[in-house]
Amino acid sequence: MSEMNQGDAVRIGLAEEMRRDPLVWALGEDLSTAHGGTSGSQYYQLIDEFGPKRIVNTPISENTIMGAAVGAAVAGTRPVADLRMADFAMCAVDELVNQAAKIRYMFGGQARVPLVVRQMIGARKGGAAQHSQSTEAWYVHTPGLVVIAPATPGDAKGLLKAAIRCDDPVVFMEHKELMAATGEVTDDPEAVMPIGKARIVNEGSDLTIVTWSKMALIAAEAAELLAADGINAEVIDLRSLWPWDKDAVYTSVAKTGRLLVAQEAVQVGGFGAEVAADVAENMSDALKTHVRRIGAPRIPVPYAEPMEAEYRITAEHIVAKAKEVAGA
Amino acid sequence: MSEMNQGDAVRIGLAEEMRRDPLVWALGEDLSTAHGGTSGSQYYQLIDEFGPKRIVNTPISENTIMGAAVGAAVAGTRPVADLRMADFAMCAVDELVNQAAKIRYMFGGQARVPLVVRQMIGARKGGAAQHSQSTEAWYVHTPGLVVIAPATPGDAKGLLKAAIRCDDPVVFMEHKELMAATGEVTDDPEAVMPIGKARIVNEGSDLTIVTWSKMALIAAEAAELLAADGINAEVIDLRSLWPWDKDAVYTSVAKTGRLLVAQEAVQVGGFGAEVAADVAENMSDALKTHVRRIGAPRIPVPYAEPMEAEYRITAEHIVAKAKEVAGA
Amino acid sequence: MAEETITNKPARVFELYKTMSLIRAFEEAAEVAYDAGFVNGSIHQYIGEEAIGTGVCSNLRDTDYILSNHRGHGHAIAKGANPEAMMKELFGRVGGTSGAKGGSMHIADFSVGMLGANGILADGTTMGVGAAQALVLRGVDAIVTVFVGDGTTNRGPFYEALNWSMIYELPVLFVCENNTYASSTVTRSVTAGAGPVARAEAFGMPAFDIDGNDVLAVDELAADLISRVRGGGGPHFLHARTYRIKGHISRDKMLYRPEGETEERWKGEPIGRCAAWLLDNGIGQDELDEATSSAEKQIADAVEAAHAAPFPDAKLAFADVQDIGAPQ
Amino acid sequence: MAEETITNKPARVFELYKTMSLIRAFEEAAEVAYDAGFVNGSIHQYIGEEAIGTGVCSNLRDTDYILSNHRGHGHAIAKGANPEAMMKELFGRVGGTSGAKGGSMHIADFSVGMLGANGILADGTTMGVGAAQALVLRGVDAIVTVFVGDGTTNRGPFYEALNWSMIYELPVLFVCENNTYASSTVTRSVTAGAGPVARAEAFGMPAFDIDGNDVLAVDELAADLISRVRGGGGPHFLHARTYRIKGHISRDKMLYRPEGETEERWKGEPIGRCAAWLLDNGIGQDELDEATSSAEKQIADAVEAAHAAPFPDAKLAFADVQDIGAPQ
Ligand SMILES: Cc1ncc(C[n+]2csc(CCOP(=O)(O)OP(=O)(O)O)c2C)c(N)n1
Ligand SMILES: Cc1ncc(C[n+]2csc(CCOP(=O)(O)OP(=O)(O)O)c2C)c(N)n1
Ligand SMILES: [Mg+2]
Ligand SMILES: [Mg+2]
Repeated sequence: MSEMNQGDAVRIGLAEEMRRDPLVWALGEDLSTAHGGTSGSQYYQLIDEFGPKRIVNTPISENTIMGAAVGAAVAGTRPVADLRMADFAMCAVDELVNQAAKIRYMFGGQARVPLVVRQMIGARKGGAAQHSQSTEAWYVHTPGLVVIAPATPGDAKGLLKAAIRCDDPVVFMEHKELMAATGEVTDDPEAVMPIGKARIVNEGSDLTIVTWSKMALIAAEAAELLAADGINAEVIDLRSLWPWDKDAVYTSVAKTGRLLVAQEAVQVGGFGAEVAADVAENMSDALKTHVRRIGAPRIPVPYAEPMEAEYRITAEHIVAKAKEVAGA
Repeated sequence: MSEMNQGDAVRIGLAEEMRRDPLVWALGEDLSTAHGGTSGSQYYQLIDEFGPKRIVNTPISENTIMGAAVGAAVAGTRPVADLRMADFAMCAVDELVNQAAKIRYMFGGQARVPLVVRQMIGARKGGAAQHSQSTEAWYVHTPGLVVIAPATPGDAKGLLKAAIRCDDPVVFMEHKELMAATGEVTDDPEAVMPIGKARIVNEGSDLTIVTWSKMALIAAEAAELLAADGINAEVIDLRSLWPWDKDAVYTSVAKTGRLLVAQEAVQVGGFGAEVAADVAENMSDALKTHVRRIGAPRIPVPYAEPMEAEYRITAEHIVAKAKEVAGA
Repeated sequence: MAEETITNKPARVFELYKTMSLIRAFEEAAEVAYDAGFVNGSIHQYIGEEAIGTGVCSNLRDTDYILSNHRGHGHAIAKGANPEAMMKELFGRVGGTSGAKGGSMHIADFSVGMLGANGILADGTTMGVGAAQALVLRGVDAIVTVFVGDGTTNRGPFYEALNWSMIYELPVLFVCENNTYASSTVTRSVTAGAGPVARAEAFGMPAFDIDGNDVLAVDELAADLISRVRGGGGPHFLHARTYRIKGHISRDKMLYRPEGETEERWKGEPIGRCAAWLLDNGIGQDELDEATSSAEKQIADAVEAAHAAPFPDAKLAFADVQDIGAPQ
Repeated sequence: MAEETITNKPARVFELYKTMSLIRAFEEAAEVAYDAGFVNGSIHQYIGEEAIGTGVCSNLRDTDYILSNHRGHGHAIAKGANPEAMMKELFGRVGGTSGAKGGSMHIADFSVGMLGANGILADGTTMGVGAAQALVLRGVDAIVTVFVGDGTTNRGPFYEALNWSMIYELPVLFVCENNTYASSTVTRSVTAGAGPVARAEAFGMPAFDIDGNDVLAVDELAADLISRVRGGGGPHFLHARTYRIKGHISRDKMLYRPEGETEERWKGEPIGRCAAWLLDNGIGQDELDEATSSAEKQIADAVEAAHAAPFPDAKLAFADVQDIGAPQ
């Protein structure tokens, strides 16, 4: 195990998979020129080891980054397409949803689409309306896609590797504000994490907090504050949103009888609605109080600090809501 | 009142608004050449009355149909952009979500974006994976957008007119299989329906079925079948999905104590999850049993008849589920 | 599919004639079947355009890929797909090329390198360049041909794909089938400048214009361009002028088309022209008649087999969605 | 903003010099403020490119529109936006041009026809043609100028917009600012063919190439093209060669850039060149110095005012989202 940040962890994970399988390659804007420049550390110097045919610096052509990845996957390779931000990825929703997600099915299994599409979610300091969105709910709603949103460097590495080895198209959503966060990461190039398994961040018996991506860290913080007040929250980081680990959630809710779903995305129509509705439907016997959600208000992300702070879900928000749940 | 089909109703509604306000105009592929041809009756012969500057036949350029509509709305007109199918509209998600939905906000109220974007949802005979999708949930999840999905010719006309007069960007989702369905439609060009008000399709006291678009017709059919078995279902057609008529739903659930949400879209992550989660959170005291949902399986829409039939939610499915709800 | 220099020109042209006749017979039969209600979805016919797909694909190998658009029957047959399996696909029966999951608009036969028709315009262009990139990465000696309609050349992704193929010097042949119309719109009326050839040239791509109804000319030019592409000459562009004899989809009444135009243009349809050449070059009328009836017989048998084939098990709707997170 | 024929050339150029100096001072001060932590989001500086926005916008009227990209400060100032309000916007304070909701990347001042910077590349092009369509429909005698970067010309929507503007003969001037780089990528390395001018010409558009660091030349050519566009001559294209002196964003260390390149290119920066011309044409050094310090003083005052301005009320985050269905 080594301590490293998430940017380094995913770079090492990608490099390991590229060494293991010559059919794995990456494409995106500035992938080979970003020597610590604008794009951070995710592809730093990979060009030196893998060359321009496998670390492909693309034009600013989102439709084609995604479309070419689909074509290349169908044609027998394993592309990792980087669209940078989920906001820019909106320029390629068609290729992802109409093509990648449907090709295997509509051609009756004649083809597979083993690709990974990376797109960063989440608000980052002053990113404002067009560089901050969290769109995971759209892709969970899309048949054919696997959706992953890790919270720690170790999970990011292990799940990126799993995504690359997976024969389905995988939407891999990193969080901008997590790239510099550090954690323990395995050095074993064969260690791959299973997709669809949640992580119990914190054990507890008073209520279950289900969350993912950066909100898992905030929920963990909230759990500490709650513990100080004598409330033991079980925090579950889903890590994979489709498939999501219903067993882990059901088991926890069976124990606690209380559910709070916490998400950074807009609450209305967010993935949290699916989790809450599912648990309400399937775990009603275990529930001691009704399910609750917390998420962003239905507003674009504002720029100025006080407004941005108002927008964000904090540990304090979770604590307040969790107390409501625990006390109900 | 006149009896007419939905295609005629929306054409008349659009023409009335274009007569009323010279700043209203429409753009899309084949709008002026579709004299009963491939695009049906929605724009039939409007070119003759309004000419090519207001019924704009566009190239196949989805990004620009949407982008130009945004620019033209900001610049003081009221465009009605027709993207045909929700599937093709995926090519213009960026312009709709990153621009139309955010401009007013991110420019601090300096601009308004009064546009309507039409995109047809729903499966139609043999449409298969890329011509059948129902993506309303994505847009409900997007701050800044109004989302409408009417079920009857009268509602379609009245709400299209309201959408055109509205100063917010409105996603107006017609259903392919409803275009030929007939109903009573007002002849009064000043009759506009309020956005955000549900329609009680059927009164009942045993359970509440919340639905929208074509599923409202299927739910009405189910309610008849249920009535024959002595179960009185209250069927609510939301008509507007954002905002949705919480008052109507809450009032009904307060009466029946039971909720079933029925949707044509994929159930996982669908808008039904929002309705179910919201009611579970806010109406728990009234609920006699837990909320339930019904919707499409998480698969693309298949082509062959038996598989397509397997995919569809029918009145029988709703009846079975409703009995489960009513008996619980 | 031959590639060796053909010394016996009439024999080669007669082969082209047979392929065109097979496509024609398929399209006529598909229309009959559609009108009789046996085809679940819409069909886009290739009648009058047979020379292009035939002339191009006769110069391709089984290992080469083609990416088609919505008008894919002719491309598939020319590339060697089995018409009986295709007809079963249209009928939605067991034995269909895509297991009856896709239908006409998603006709595909990966076993002969036909990577699929497509319901979303222009996406074949971006996927095609990616497929070519995969071939290069895999070191496979094969090329990609992408078919695109005239109307589709006004979609942005097409230009991204042109640029992309040039900068990576990919083995791609773009074939623009200019059949004058895009649905009910005359493409010229929404297309600025000198047209597709000039546009391709602006991206540095060698581009050629040809009478697409002259199968000999198409065959010769395609042979030349394909050998250049195969030889490492980079992407090339072929613009073939033709005419869409039938409606956009089979039920299109073509009310937008000037009277007499179809009849006038029918005079230049490629099969008759090819027959005239063959008659001048030593092939007898009896041989031509025999070829036509053999094609018709093959298709009649295909239709019979399609009628006889069972419908697929409805539960197959749940197969081939995805491995991880598949629907239960 | 003058439009009458300027008889006193040095006086006019001196005005351009002052505008460029104001932009330069703004960008320098913004960087200082950013480094000191007063700017919440990223900033994209216009240093070295001032001649283009200045030369173009000096020929526009207040009623003309411009659509900018992410690098919008210079365009805004050249179009007449108030630098103090802009600085407040960057600082996220009350009095910001967009009420502190958008920040640098969404800088806008609708009161002077600056319809906004944009965080999504190329979207200004499609919105721009729509804005022009609105002007035509409204019968307003004004034109639209769209600024687009070299890297952005590889995005598909740009080509749709070129075509669109031509077929409807819209009053649009496209200005491509070719500053050599797109983030950390040399645009030339991912751009096929002869470049943007040839591409625009392929759509039938008159296109011109110019040294974008020569403000006199830009001013003259822009005056000519704008009068053609205004006179009903249809869309025109101006390609201005320049160099991005600073990093892509202010914190970019530019490790991808060859050593010495910036210094070499700095020699050709437009303000120094303009100063040299002015000195040769009767303006004294003292006048230049006075102009520079006046610009610096104006910006220093703007910074001071920004520091002094209060942060906005956090609750304003909920304002200006939408009328119907606004967040509670
Ligand atoms: C992105 C997208 N927009 C619109 C459509 C609807 N549509 C299907 S075919 C067609 C016309 C295509 O014209 P062209 O490219 O000339 O091909 P042709 O049908 O003439 O062969 C249109 C508009 C679509 N399928 N996809
Ligand atoms: C659709 C989209 N893709 C990618 C980005 C990220 N991005 C922002 S600026 C930029 C480079 C733009 O280069 P260019 O068009 O040359 O403009 P310049 O920055 O040089 O002025 C990139 C890739 C974006 N904002 N939007
Ligand atoms: Mg065509
Ligand atoms: Mg640039």
